[in-house]
Amino acid sequence: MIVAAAREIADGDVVFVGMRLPIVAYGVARLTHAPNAVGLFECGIVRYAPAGAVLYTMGDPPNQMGAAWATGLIQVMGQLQRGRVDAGFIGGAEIDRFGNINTSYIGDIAKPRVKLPGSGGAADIAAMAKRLIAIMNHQKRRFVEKVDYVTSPGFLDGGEARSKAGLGGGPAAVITDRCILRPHGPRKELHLASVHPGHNVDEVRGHTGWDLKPLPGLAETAPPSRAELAALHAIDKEGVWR
Amino acid sequence: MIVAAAREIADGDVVFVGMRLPIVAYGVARLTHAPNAVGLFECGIVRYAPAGAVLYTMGDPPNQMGAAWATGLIQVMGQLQRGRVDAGFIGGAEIDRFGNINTSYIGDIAKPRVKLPGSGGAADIAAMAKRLIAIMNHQKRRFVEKVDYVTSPGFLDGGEARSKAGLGGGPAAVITDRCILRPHGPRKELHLASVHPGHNVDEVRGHTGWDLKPLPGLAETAPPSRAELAALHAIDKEGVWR
Amino acid sequence: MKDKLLPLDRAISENLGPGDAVVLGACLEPDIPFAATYEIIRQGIGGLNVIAPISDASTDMLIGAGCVAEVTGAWVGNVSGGLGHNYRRALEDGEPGPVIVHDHSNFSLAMALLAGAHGMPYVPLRSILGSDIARSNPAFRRAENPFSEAREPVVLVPPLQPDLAVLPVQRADRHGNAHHWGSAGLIQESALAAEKVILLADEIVDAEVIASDPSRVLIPGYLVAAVCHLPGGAHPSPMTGRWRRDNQFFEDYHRVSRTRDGFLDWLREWVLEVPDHAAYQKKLSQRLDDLRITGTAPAAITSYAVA
Amino acid sequence: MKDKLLPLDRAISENLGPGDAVVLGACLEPDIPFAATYEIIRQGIGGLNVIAPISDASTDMLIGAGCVAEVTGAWVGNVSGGLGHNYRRALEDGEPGPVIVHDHSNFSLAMALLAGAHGMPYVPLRSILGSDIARSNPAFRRAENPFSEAREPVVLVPPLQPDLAVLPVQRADRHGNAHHWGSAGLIQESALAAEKVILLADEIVDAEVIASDPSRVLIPGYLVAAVCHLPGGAHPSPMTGRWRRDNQFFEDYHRVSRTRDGFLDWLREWVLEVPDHAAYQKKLSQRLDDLRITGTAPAAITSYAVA
Repeated sequence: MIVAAAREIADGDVVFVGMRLPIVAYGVARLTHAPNAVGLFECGIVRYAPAGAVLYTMGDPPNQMGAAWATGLIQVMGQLQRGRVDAGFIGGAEIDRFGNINTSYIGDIAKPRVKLPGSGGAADIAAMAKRLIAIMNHQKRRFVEKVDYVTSPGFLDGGEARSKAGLGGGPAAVITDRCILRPHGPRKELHLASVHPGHNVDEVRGHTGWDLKPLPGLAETAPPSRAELAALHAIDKEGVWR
Repeated sequence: MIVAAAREIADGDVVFVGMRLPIVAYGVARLTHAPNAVGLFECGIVRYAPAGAVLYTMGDPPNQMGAAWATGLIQVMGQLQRGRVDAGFIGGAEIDRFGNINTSYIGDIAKPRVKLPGSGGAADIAAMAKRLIAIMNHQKRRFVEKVDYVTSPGFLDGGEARSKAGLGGGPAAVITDRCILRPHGPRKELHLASVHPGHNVDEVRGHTGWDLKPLPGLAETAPPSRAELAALHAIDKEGVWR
Repeated sequence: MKDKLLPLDRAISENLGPGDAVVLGACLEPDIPFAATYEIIRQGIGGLNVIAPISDASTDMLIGAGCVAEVTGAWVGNVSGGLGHNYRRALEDGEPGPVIVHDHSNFSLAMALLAGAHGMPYVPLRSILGSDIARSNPAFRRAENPFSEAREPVVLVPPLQPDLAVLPVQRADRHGNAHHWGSAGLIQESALAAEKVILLADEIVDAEVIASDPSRVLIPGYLVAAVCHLPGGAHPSPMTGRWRRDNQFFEDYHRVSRTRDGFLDWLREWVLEVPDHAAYQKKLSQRLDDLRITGTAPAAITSYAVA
Repeated sequence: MKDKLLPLDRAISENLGPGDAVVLGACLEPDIPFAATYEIIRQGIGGLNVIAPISDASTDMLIGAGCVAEVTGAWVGNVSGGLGHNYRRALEDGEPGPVIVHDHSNFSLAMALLAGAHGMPYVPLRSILGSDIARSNPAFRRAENPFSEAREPVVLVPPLQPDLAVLPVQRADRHGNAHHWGSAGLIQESALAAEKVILLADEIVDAEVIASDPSRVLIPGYLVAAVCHLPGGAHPSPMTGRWRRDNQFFEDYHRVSRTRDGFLDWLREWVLEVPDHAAYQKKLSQRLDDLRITGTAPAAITSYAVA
């Protein structure tokens, strides 16, 4: 999952790194195929090399020391709105067939069944990054036909809805513990792009709350290479995030 | 003139200090009756104590060293728009009976007779400081019935015109080399408030381009005290700005 | 200049009242003024509008303690554990009382505080277009960009000028002049937007130390109401160059606060029965010492010489 | 990381073309990139839109040399002498050519660059209400604050995203990571708003020096197109901790530029017949040495240690 996320980062990309798993994914990418990637953290940090120790939060001292820039949230998130961020990572509690993500309210807003923590920077990253990559555990209650609340916009109602709302970019991939989904076709609905080793199409469809269609050319996700595994172990020495 | 300007600063005031003479006036005030005044400079400096050496510009090294804050223009000028600046000083090429100041164009904008340098921060200071204090040489061509161009708004057409334009504050005093003018009455027209020693009412009126009326209680400006003169010499050791 | 050094209890009681809007946690994960969070709970100040983009478990604690009527923020939970249990209970069950949420993204809250800081009437924003945040928070308005030919939609964000911001800094002098370094989140916008500022200084230094580096100044003292000397006052959150994060503390809190009773036990142990920050430090004892950064990795020398 | 160190002539010729909008002087009186001003004149790049709040005599020189079609600024003159004679001749007599002025106040230009820096669609402003600036620059629009009950007027400022910003800094590494200290004017807004950035570094240092103090970073290198090593590249303007202002130079320029011929003589002597910055330094010789700040007034030690 982390390695698959790392592969979404191209060399030279300016990447908005979220909390938790994406921090590790950024490190893996940087140590393998993307040595010129730049990592942005919404607390106000820009880094080239990954932090020298495991991070529990993006504001931990190892992420500050040796940073390329320690500045304000606006100087970093402003780069999103300025159109300078190539890829952004977020997680979520619920995602729907058009890649809209909910991290706010399950059920009615006025009296929610579950109150989730909220957007943080996710709504901004989803709206303004050129490519959005979501990382989520693949469970039927999380992969739903329509999210109760759009915290982070994907393609909204599909088709041209996102551009009509004034937004470019949009979801490029959803990385789960079972597979990778990508938007496809004029409706921009999420399709099954590849299945991780040890998982299969029927299982994935069984854990998805909509009629998930396979992409033409659906294949198995390439297993982590030796270099990728080595990078993963180097970044997360203690296995905190695995 | 400098001492009269210094007296416009009350103790504890947050003062927007412009170029040239006001820098000296701030220093004199701080060393005499206003030891708790704070000086703001639009290049991004906040100072308590005046600089330790004569300043040719507000960005000179002596104004940086030991500053209370070296920051951006926005952090300093934002305090104006935030309503936190008690008094602001500006100069000008032309001023009219309602305290509007022109530092932009003499004559027609499309083909000016004289192109002046422009606003700098003067328009902002005039619009947003709680009290505006102008410092100008008193000549008939400068003290005009109506300025060709309002760079820095005074009371505009007088009366309620300024508040109708969305502005509070306004001119509190115009300090010249001959006298002090202050707005008076419902029209907020500039009146003669005091005449400096060695000058007289007729002379001042003769150098003013409108029918300048005296304020009730018009008096002679108090001459500089020994303490004020000592402060003036301490701030401007070389007499650059006298 | 006025001496603004005060004990925390006086700084809070003199500058925060019931119903006030207060920034508690402007830097996201680091520099959260937990010592002030605890003191506000001890003083039982209620009806607060707590403003913070993300402030780890601080907002959750205040909600559980019944101090909060409104939350103006982008994320409320526990960075180590995820969900905020008190936040859930308040929103789902009204326990211990109802809380109104003013939904924001990090960037929309940033723009609101930026506007408050510099007296901007409002700020137009693209960044929450398409998000239900722009709908569920009625403070926002929709408009069109008058400079665009294509009738481009924008969201207008009104300014926030909180009554108070409580801001941890590495060092300050007694007059409130302060240095802060490391990621800054919204600390400067909060300092300038708020009507009053209380600094929690990890170290009190001579005025000359702050004046030696004016570009490192967070905010000059004339804009500060009170300075409290509270080493480790951001514990369990980290502070650049000074304190590591107490991850276990957050995990423990997340676990025990899962039930209301568990939270109340935690609150008694860590807040109500701890009279002040000195007692809190003593209770943490070795654990706090272990989090203290004692090494030094000095910044390159910078000079402001004039000759 | 890419090595971005370039000689000034290549940095300019590769990153600035005729008709471009370029920030030359973002810090008001200090840190004006005069070395780049001279090089642009030597290369004869014309039709520029010169953007600067206040940049002392730099804009006046460029106008006199015929490089300028438009000025976007708040003040054009000579801080020592007052009026800018070339600016006057261009506006009053069209000599050496007509110049269009986009009038701003310092704060309205600040808001335009702030908007450009952070992708804000526009910024509403109170600060030039009542001023004719809001009328003589047709870029501004008037509107009402939709959050006000009293139909409060505001002025809307569109964003500026210049093609290039040339920014002097005290030190940078070869990859474009840079430290700047002292008053910052609009240097950071300009760095983030511009499509491309050229740094004029007073000193080139190892990457570790910049990385030792991330809070002092002006802008990280990935946003920088080129770095030029130009000690004293801001002469005659001052640079905090490095160079005093050459007041006499500004006064001399003001005096001789009073006539067109006087200006052209000055231009030949100080720009056209000086091939590069090294020759300029040599020509200044002892005079430059006398302006160099050799003492040190170090900032308090700041640490980013993690343990």
